[in-house]
Amino acid sequence: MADPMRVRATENGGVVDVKILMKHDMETGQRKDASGKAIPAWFINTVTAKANGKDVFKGELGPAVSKDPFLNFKYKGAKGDKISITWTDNKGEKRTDEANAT
Amino acid sequence: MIKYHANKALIAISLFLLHATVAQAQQAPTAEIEKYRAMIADGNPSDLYEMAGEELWKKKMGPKNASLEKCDLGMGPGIIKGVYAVLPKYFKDTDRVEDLESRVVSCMESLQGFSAKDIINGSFGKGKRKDVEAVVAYVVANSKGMTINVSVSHPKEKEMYELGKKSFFYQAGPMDFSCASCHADPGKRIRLQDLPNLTEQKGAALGWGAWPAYRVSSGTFWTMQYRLNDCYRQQRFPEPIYISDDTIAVSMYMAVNANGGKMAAPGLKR
Amino acid sequence: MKKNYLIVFLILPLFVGCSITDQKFDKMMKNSFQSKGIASVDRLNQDDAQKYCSDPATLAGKGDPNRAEVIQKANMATIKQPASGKYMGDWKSGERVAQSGRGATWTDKPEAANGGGCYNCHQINKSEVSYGNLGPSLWNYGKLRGYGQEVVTYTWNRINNSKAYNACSNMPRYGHFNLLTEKQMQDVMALLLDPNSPVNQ
Amino acid sequence: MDHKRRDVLKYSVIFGLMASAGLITTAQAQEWNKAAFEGKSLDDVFKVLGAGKPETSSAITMIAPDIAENGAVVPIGMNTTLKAQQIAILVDKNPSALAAQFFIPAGSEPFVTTRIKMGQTSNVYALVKADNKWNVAVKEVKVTLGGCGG
Repeated sequence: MADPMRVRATENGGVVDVKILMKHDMETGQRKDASGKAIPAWFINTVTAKANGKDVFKGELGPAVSKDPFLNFKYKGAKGDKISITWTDNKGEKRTDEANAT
Repeated sequence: MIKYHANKALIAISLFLLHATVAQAQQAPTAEIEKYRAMIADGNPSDLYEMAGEELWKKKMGPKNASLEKCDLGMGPGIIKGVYAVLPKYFKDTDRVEDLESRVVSCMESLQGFSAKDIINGSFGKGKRKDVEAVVAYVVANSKGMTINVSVSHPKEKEMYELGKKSFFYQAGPMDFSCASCHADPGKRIRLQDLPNLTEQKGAALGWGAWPAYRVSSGTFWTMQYRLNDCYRQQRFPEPIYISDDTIAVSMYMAVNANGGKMAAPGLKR
Repeated sequence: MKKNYLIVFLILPLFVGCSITDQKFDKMMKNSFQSKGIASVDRLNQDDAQKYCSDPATLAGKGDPNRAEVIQKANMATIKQPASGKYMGDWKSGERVAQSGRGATWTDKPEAANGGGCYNCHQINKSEVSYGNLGPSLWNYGKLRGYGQEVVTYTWNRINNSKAYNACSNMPRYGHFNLLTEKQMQDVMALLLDPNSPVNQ
Repeated sequence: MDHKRRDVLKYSVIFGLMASAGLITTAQAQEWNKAAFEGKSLDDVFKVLGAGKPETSSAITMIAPDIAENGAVVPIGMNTTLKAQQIAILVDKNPSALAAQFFIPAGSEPFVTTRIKMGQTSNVYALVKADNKWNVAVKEVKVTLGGCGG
């Protein structure tokens, strides 16, 4: 099962700043293992963010996004908003974590 | 400019002058590197290891189905807050000076029944060693911002410091390197990476205080043992055995030199 | 042999207070390292220069100058001039050798070519902004010193065995320990001393 | 110290199960512009996205370092006064130019930062769609070799 991500959300002047760290190897498909065999591509390709059930951000990532991806976005919201982040990778694995805006 | 004479002094002077102007021109790229580091400082993926480590600390595991919550890391059973700032330290039960990793392995053996030997023979980032690394991230994060205060009051601690100092200066291998080759002078760099002078307080506090860290180049969390292992690899030495006395002695030398400085780990490094 | 050691053990403590630590140190080193890949534990055995330069007092400038001179002479004697008499290779290949910091670690294969790692410590071609400062800048190396035979020989010797000039030089002995091949050293020579090399523009 | 941050965190796992139970639509999770990510050059990607020849805009501010200490992690972001609906980050000299793209619904700020891999020094582009018009900003990021290199 995929490892948890870290979601931080802080409200300031009516804008919620959301920072996400996801645990993922983001294999490009271009690296080779010790025996010279290509390591298949394996990366998060979509990230969706909801605040109180409403879409506030969507990202499509390619394998060029760094290992353990970081994302930062902002939306108009309030303290206490329930933020839910979901990622999916190219093998269909998923992970959702939540945080409340402070 | 200067015509060549077979005169060493002249060469030396020209080298010196050249060096001085170069040092000034160099400030631009290093300042840019500082900006780069500042940009990635918020959002250190070592947070992810910390989270995993906290779970592992509390989880019942191993042949004895116990958690690590009763582990004495140096300030009494279960005390985590601030403990990384006082390690390495002498432990009566093992009659040995231990660093954090060695101590976590000791607890995994005594409390949970795991084999220390298996962990020592393992590899970084794999198997049980991976759990040790996560626990280390969790423990270290709970000493962030605290003052480094490592004791040499026990004779074995004092001895470990002296052995570590000797090892720090021990030059060998096909490139004639010792730790001191790169870490005994102020203001030095390899490529664009600053090399802290670990023989004096300020540099030691910077160096010792920044590790463990998430290593950007490999995308992994590196404990101090991992850091030292790779130092020795680049030194062209044979491999230091995991949590061996030499690795703990060198850690002791750096940590004691760093006393009074702030623990800034887990860091974020190239 | 055994007798000699015994005498050393008996006499040494009278002069050197830390001999007990020395024994403990040797034991610690022996028990703390293992051979891996091409890096075997015999790499921990020191030659004269390494022993001399492991003393913090030496590094602080308080080493015995006579011993330093003996070490320098012995290292000078190991240097081989190129068999063909050719000192200069191709500066473009030299730049690649200077850029690469690979080789001689336990993760390196024995047959893989080593790099010189020159940029780790030296500024060389100005277009490379990522360079270290453990060694002096080599920008305009030939332009500043000229291209005469004396400069050529001195540079060749320094690359081969830097300890011939300074017993505790931090620069690896590339020729002495076969870290670079003769051809690689000729190429690095050209990077520094070919008037057409970008280093001398 | 870090406990405040940790308190914010609540885990809710098991999304695969929710997806299979129809609680989220798989289509929603799997929208990913394959053709755009497979485009090699900038023009390839512009074409797939329908950006044509985007206009250089000073209204887009790129957030990126001049020099990256390591190509494995290069922080890249952008901010704009345009009403951005879609933002794409492209790297000229990567094997596939498109690194990531983002969709900004109404009510969200036209801002994003992430971290990308760069194989070598290259121009990095922030492509922004606003009012159905494409704009672009560019910045060179130098990627340096570091450490002992072994």
